[in-house]
Amino acid sequence: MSLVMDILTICAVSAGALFFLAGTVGLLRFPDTLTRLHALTKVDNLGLGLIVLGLLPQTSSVLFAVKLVFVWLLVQLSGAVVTQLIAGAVRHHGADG
Amino acid sequence: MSIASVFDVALVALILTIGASAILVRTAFAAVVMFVVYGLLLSMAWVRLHAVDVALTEAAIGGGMTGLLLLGAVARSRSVNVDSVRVGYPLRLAAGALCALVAAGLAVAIFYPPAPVPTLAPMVMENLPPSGLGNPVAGVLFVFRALDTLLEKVVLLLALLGVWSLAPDHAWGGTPGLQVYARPDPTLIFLAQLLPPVGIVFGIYMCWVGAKDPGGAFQGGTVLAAMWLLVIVAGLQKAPAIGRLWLRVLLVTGPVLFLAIGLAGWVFADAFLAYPAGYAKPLIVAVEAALTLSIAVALGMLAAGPPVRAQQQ
Amino acid sequence: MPAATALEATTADGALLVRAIILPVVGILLSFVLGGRYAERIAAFLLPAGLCVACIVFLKIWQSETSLSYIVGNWKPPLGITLRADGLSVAMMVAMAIVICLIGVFAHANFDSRVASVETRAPMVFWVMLMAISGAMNMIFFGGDLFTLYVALELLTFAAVPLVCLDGRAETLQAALRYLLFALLGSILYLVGTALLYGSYGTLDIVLMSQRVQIEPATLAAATLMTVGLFAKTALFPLHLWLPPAHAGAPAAASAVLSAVVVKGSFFLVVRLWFDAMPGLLSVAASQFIGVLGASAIICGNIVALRQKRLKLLIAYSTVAQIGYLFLMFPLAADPLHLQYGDVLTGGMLQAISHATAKAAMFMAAGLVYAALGHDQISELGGIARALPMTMFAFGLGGLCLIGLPPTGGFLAKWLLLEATIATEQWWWAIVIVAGGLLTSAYVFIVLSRAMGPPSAPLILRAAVPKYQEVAALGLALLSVLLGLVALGPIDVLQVGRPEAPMAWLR
Amino acid sequence: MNAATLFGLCGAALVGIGLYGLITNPEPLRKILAFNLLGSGVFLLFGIIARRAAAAGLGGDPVPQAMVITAIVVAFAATAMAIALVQRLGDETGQASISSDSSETGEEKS
Repeated sequence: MSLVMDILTICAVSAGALFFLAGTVGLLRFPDTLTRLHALTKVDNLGLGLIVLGLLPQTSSVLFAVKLVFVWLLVQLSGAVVTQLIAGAVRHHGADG
Repeated sequence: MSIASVFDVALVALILTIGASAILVRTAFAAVVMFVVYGLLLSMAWVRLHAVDVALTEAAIGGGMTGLLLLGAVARSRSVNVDSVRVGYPLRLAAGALCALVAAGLAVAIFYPPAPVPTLAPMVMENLPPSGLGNPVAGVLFVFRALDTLLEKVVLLLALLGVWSLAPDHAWGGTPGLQVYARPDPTLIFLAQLLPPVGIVFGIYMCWVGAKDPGGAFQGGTVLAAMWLLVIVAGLQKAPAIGRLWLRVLLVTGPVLFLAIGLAGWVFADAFLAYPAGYAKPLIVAVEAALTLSIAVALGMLAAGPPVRAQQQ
Repeated sequence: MPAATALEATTADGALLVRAIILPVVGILLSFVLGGRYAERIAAFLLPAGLCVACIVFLKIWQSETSLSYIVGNWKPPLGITLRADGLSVAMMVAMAIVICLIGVFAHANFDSRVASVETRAPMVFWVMLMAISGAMNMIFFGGDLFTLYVALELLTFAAVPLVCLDGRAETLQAALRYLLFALLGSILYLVGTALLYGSYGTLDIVLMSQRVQIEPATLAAATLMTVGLFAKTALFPLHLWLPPAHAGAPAAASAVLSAVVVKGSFFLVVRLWFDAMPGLLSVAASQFIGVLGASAIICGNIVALRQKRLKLLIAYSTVAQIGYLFLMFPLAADPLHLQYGDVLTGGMLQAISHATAKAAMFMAAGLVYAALGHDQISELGGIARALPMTMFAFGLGGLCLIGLPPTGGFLAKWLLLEATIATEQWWWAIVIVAGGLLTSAYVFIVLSRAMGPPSAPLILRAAVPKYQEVAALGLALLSVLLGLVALGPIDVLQVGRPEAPMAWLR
Repeated sequence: MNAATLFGLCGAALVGIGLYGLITNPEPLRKILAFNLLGSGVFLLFGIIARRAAAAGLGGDPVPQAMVITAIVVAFAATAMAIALVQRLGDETGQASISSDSSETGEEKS
């Protein structure tokens, strides 16, 4: 059982890390603010989500697992809001940033 | 090399790169962004150094709050043409040599630790149980070196008064200028309505858990301050006028309680800042709770800056 | 610092030390709640109370000839913090308390918090910061732990910087910013030192440190960085650039506090560091280097002061020079023969105290002149001595003390230093001391002769000067003159708790 | 070389970098940022001194860790005050440079 869990962890965390890598490359290489935001949100959503998912089997208690999920949810919330704000700023002032 | 040391080397390399670029990049805005990233990386370093308390403080205050202040300042300051006032090349070379010398001196000092490394950890653990605290860092802050902690609260108050003192005379007693950024943005308002309840619970939890696990008044207070600032920036609530009595009372509640308990120790435990046997933990928790509130208000007002508008009566 | 035996327990009357620190803290907290309108009344009560405590501590130590200590929270070092008062600390404490009280009297005219019906900015800030400075200074004098001293140093900085720019003009803001940056650099360098010292010895307690300290790379790096940091805060040449604009731009009462009191805090820490925490670590070469910096400060500060056109700037540059004298005690006291060690330390402290009284008096006098004339151009001071005789008399007396004419405190201080130069056969410092005195007398007499000369145009006083302000200035000036008489009595107190020639056992 | 020494060297290097920025950068805001960087390097030194003194089942000596927490708060207070000063100065003069002789400030430290 623990072997299955470990494999799940390794797969999910690796996939998450891959998304982080891709997102970072996107942040650096994409041409303008909006497309960069697009790359970033993928990191927040999927990358962190997969890492949290992968870590869940390794947790020792339910409380700890709940904390991990909370971390993901909070990042989701702040990420979504900040993306909205930046996108709004771009629309108002033009994409010079 | 183990995975951990590869991680450490990579982390150090990243910290140094980002740190150096925060100094060297051309625009102030980019520098501040680099600095915020740097603060987060640094708190990882603190975790690696087994100092979770410090990691939390560094992330909350060193990276977060300082970053917020710097970002606000960059946004408000007029753009400065950097090249016109650039320091001359020979001088930079000399400064570079001096700084390299200092860094090298420190490196040498680090490289040769004393043969038995002196430590107070056993002594702290030995003397911690009577206080009822489980977190040794909290023990040092509130039991063994309580005087430092008390004085540091006064430092915070003085810094706040110092910031306020930079207001124009007519604005004294008025409200800080934080609303300058406030745009009635529906998304931000949404966040400011949703997050604070969670954040407040989290801040109180941080303060409460500080007695036995990493966390404490500073970390909890910073989270509360951040929530408060969010609400103000979103325009849901106005920054309070600095002359308000409730604000002043909140600011001093923590230090006053701390001082009062310290003085009570004089009577009941025969030394200033000593806790009577058996009552240490509840007293410390009470002090921490009051301090959390005072720190939250002080940090929030420090970040909000000096008053700019006279209070409307 | 007292010897190891004093470590064991809180001494009788040790609680007085806690009282001296708590009083200003209570004042600050009360002022926040009650509001700025009460700040002055609170200060008017607490600052004299602090002076009383200081006098009691002084008398106890003078009579019992032992130092006091208090173990905070009953946690002995290295875990806890001990407050200690020896001869050096009480002498400085009493002097600073007197100066602060008289500055408070003087400042009543400018920062009366009761004139307005609501809290106003400048009085609130000034009185709270004045109390904070008195608390921070006491903490610096008593702190027995290097990290506590760091917090005290920061307390002092945060209280001092806002005083520089109380009037909110662009020049003073700039001066305050520069002061703040220098001060922050200074404290962070000091902090590096404490980190390294803790790493080497596992304690920051000064007495424990003095027993464990030895010459090794980390300690030398720590000592160097801390000293440079404290030099920046004390404005020792060549780190003095922040001082003249900051001290000259501030309101008169604030200038007096900054010049007379605040710079002495970091100076006192340098003394603590080298003579108490790390006795014997100061090598001859290093002490000669510090002496060279001090001598350069004396010469450069005085020459630049001579060329100033504004009175307040002249006084500020003279502070730069007088700070130089303070550091001459290092080469003299660190002499391998250490014949005059105790006398040199006494001379240095006496110089700090007499400069505090004299300089406060001179800044107050300059402030009154500025208030009366609306400017402080030295070339247009003609007739002011007739209009404000008491003020100019105070200025002159302060000047005499700076020059070092008998029987002033400045004379006694410089005499002790001169004696030490002869006893330790370091005649070159004697030349500097004498030359500095001559240069000082040149600019004091220039100012006085202008002030006594005829006015170029009929003198119109813009504002009447309150009598009590003149009396406060004169009181301080008289104190600086009479300080020379302490040679007859309480000067011995400075030696209380001082181990015999601490260098001896290392060499 | 163990992890503590590695982070210690990192701290030493950060002190150097921060000091360089503090001396050479003419913009006050950047000086404040450099001061923070310098400060964090110093804190890191405390951190490794705590770490290498690990004993009694703790990951580090709690005394220097507690000192760092105090120092971080003090540094934040200093930053807030400095930034408020810079902004007021900017409001008064319309520009934010520490003055024409910022080069002197560097000179004397070198």
